[in-house]
Amino acid sequence: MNGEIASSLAPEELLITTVADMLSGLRHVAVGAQSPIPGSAALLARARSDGALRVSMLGSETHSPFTDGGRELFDCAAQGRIDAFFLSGGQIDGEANINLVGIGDYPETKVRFPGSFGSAYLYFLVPRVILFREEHTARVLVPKVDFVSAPGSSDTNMNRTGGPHALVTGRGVFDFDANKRRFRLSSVHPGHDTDEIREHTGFDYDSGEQVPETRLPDGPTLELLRGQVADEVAETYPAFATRLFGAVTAP
Amino acid sequence: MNGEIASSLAPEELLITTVADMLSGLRHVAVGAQSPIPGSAALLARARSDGALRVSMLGSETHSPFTDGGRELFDCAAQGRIDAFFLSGGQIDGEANINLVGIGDYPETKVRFPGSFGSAYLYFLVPRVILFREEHTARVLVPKVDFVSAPGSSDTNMNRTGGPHALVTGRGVFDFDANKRRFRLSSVHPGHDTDEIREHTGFDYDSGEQVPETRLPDGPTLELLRGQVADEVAETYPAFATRLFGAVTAP
Amino acid sequence: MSELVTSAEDLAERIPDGAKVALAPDYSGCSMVTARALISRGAKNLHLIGVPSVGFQGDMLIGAGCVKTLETAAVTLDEYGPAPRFMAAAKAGSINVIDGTCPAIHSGLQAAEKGIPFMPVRGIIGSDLLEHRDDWITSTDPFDEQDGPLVLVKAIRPDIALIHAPLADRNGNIWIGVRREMMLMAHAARETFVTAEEIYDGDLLADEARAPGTIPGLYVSALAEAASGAWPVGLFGRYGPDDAHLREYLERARTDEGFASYLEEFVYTPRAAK
Amino acid sequence: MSELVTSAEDLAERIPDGAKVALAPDYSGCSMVTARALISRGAKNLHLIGVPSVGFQGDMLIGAGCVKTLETAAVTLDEYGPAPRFMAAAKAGSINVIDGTCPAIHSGLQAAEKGIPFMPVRGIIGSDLLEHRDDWITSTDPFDEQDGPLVLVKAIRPDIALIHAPLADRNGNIWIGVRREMMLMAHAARETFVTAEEIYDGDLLADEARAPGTIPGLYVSALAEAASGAWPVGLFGRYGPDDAHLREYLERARTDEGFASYLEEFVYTPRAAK
Repeated sequence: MNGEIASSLAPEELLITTVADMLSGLRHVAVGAQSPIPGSAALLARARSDGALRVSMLGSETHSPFTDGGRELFDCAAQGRIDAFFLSGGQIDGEANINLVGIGDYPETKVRFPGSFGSAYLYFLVPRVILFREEHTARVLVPKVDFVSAPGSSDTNMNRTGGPHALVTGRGVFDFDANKRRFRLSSVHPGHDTDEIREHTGFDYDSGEQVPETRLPDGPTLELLRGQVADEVAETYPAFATRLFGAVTAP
Repeated sequence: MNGEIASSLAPEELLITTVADMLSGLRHVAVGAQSPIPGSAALLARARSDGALRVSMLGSETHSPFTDGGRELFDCAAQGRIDAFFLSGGQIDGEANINLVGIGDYPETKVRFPGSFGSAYLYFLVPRVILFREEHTARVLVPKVDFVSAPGSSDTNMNRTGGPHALVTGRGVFDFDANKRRFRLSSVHPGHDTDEIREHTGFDYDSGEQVPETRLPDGPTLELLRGQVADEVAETYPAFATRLFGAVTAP
Repeated sequence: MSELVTSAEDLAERIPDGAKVALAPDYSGCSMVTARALISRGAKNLHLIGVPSVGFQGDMLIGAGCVKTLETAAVTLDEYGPAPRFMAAAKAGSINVIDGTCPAIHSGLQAAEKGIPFMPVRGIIGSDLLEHRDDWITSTDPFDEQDGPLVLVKAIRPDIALIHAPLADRNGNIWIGVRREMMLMAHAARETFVTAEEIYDGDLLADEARAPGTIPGLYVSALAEAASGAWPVGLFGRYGPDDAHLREYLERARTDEGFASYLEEFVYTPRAAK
Repeated sequence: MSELVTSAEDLAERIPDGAKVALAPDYSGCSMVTARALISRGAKNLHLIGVPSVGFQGDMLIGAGCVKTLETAAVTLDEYGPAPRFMAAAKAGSINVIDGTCPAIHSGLQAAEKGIPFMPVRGIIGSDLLEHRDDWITSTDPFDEQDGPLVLVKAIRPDIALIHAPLADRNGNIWIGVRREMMLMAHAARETFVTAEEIYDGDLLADEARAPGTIPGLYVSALAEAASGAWPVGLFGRYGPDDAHLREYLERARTDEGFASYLEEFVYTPRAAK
């Protein structure tokens, strides 16, 4: 069974199930716009939660619960009502600082990114922020970001209830140790290895002797993902759902 | 004609037309709940403004323009979008301080009033606040209020764009001189006189040698009030409208 | 998730003695049926917050001895006259009144809504209200010291927002139309308890016309269906106040004995609402 | 009173060079037809405020040389890719970018809405954004000095809020549904200019279902009917983005010449929207 799953599993599916595992037991997960993999993970986690997990997807007409305009997501986070959120970065460094502004010496950036969005706020207020970036290269995962849109850690006097929980990439998963302010490699996706990850990671990080392979989903989970969840994903991300799930043989 | 008007004019009608005159040329007047005379005055001023005056009546289903909850009136005033508002007081003193809290040494009040509502705010932000209180007695118009819900004047360093414009009672009209921080009797309603007003006013105020009688409305104004405006008033204050306008002979 | 409970009594059981409870004014959405259930269960030491004022609901809870502290801009029964039980309690000193002003209450709740410790509010300076509030501080504008003094009001975070609404769905979404003070209450409070005239078999948030006036279920802890739940005060768009009953209340509430007989007849021995 | 004008060109005439103009993001209500009219009339030195971000509308105005300053949390074309004219201008240093973060923009507008000089905002401290903002100050909570540092953001008062909505009435009331960032913009700005898909012959505020999602005409200076006024971006509840056109925009806007030809074809020589 496991071999069967491994052979049929798309890399995106593994990312979805990996992230979904990080959301189990939570009450409310919010997902930003243009985030098909985190969004799918949240919907999968909800499907497994027996109705306990609430998912708020920005940009979705059917899964956005907000009625107070653009500010409501941020107010809601400050009220402590959002347990998990996803952030990314044009650059991410070893202290989990993220850069969404640009490369070079600001404001004279050589490469300009879109901007910080709500990162400088949500990173402080959402207990479980999952950093998600498929591209795992030394270009993205740098020793020190050129511009800190949002810092991974704060001084102890700062009133901060949120911060980085993990970093998920196309090659593996890192946990973040808030005390040491360092990442620790926690699993490697099938088909990748620790040397490759070390080579393509620009920052230093901790790692055990043996790093396990990222856990594959079990059969029922995959069935749920490719069935009910795929349909829900298609409502918000039709092109993504078709590409990922469209050609999958029904189980 | 003038004699005819005087003889048929109800005291409340004179109050309405007197207040309406104070609203001419304005863009937006707001009226609190349970204010039939100020409300009628605002509607009369609107009817005479050829559509230029906007009237927002709290508690009215048809004339309340607000869609952002209880705070909107206050935000709107701070934005400079409200030109006139009405306040009253359980006590009003000669410096235009108003007391909506109680008589006696707070918090051990001998008589408790309902509370300050938004007075401590709107008095600072609405350029033309009209103090309105039908009862004109030394019990209400006191030398010094027992509790300042909202002050009539502020130190010059205070960022204040609003304040008292006039005090209208059942006996006459006072203007307020912000520099002297004193009222000045500006007119006496028909059937009353300056000695009577001096006797029933607990605070000291300025007064010219000759104080004119409060100007009576002209025929067309009265016709407008008893016709179109009466109908509009009846939407929000049916009992008041019936009592005041119901038995009036159609002109 | 929001829990659909069976009755206002169930909601009243979930409001513990001493809770800080935010209430809407009479013209907005008052869960009078839950107020009666609170009196029936003998609730004590409540800290009521009027958003920004209270009416019959506050007067009745005060008269029944459920209230220790009342934080409000006013207690008003509008044209019915002064609030008899509030005035008696204020005179007797049997409740602690925290006198405020409407915009400061709204801003305090907005601060809680945003998770910030305070919010600046214009005006107020020179009002005696300020002398009696240790949760209001006079400060200056750090961007322009010449701008004059400014009041900072501390965030107001109710334990519970208690409201009545015309319509709710099974997901706990609550339609409140333009009465958005109730939306603010729900955002600011830790928990929101709701009675609704009617349960709608559908998703209010999925309805383009209804969604803009809807509090998402996300904020709602528990919900009970209660037809005429605002009686004897009115409910916007549904029914007006029961004038005769409110006048009777006012008449009877003038004395301790009269008020006791009112409670006996209409609260401890509940009868069907009109 | 709100003025009913004949066209988006009339609105563009009322937006002076140098004005501080608040814009909604692409998923909300963008008056693209007025943006094109601004480019046509050669508007200069605009200070755009993204609430909290801008998309195609901002990219196009920047590319056409209308913009001196851009205050925003982001410039995003979502799945279409990076914003080409913004990136070129940022690299060339031809616009002044004031980088912010979404909640600080909302709070700055809320401060203007309330007429207060600033509002506290959580988070931000440790972000390099703070180093480049003289309108953000680090302070402490005066109610609890132990609570750690806190950022105060200065009020943001736009001269003009420019939006597109599905529906408006002749009183200038504007239906925006749940897209209440546009309500905030209208409250905070000195003037609000609106294009609407359709003019409704009635009073949106008198309609219990529509009123909760309606900006009162009180805030609206001028209004023009403009079917497909958001094209080529979408309008919630009405139409989606014109995918093929947006991809063509992106392709052509990669170069100065391509963008010039785009403007020539679709802006200076206006054609009927799709």
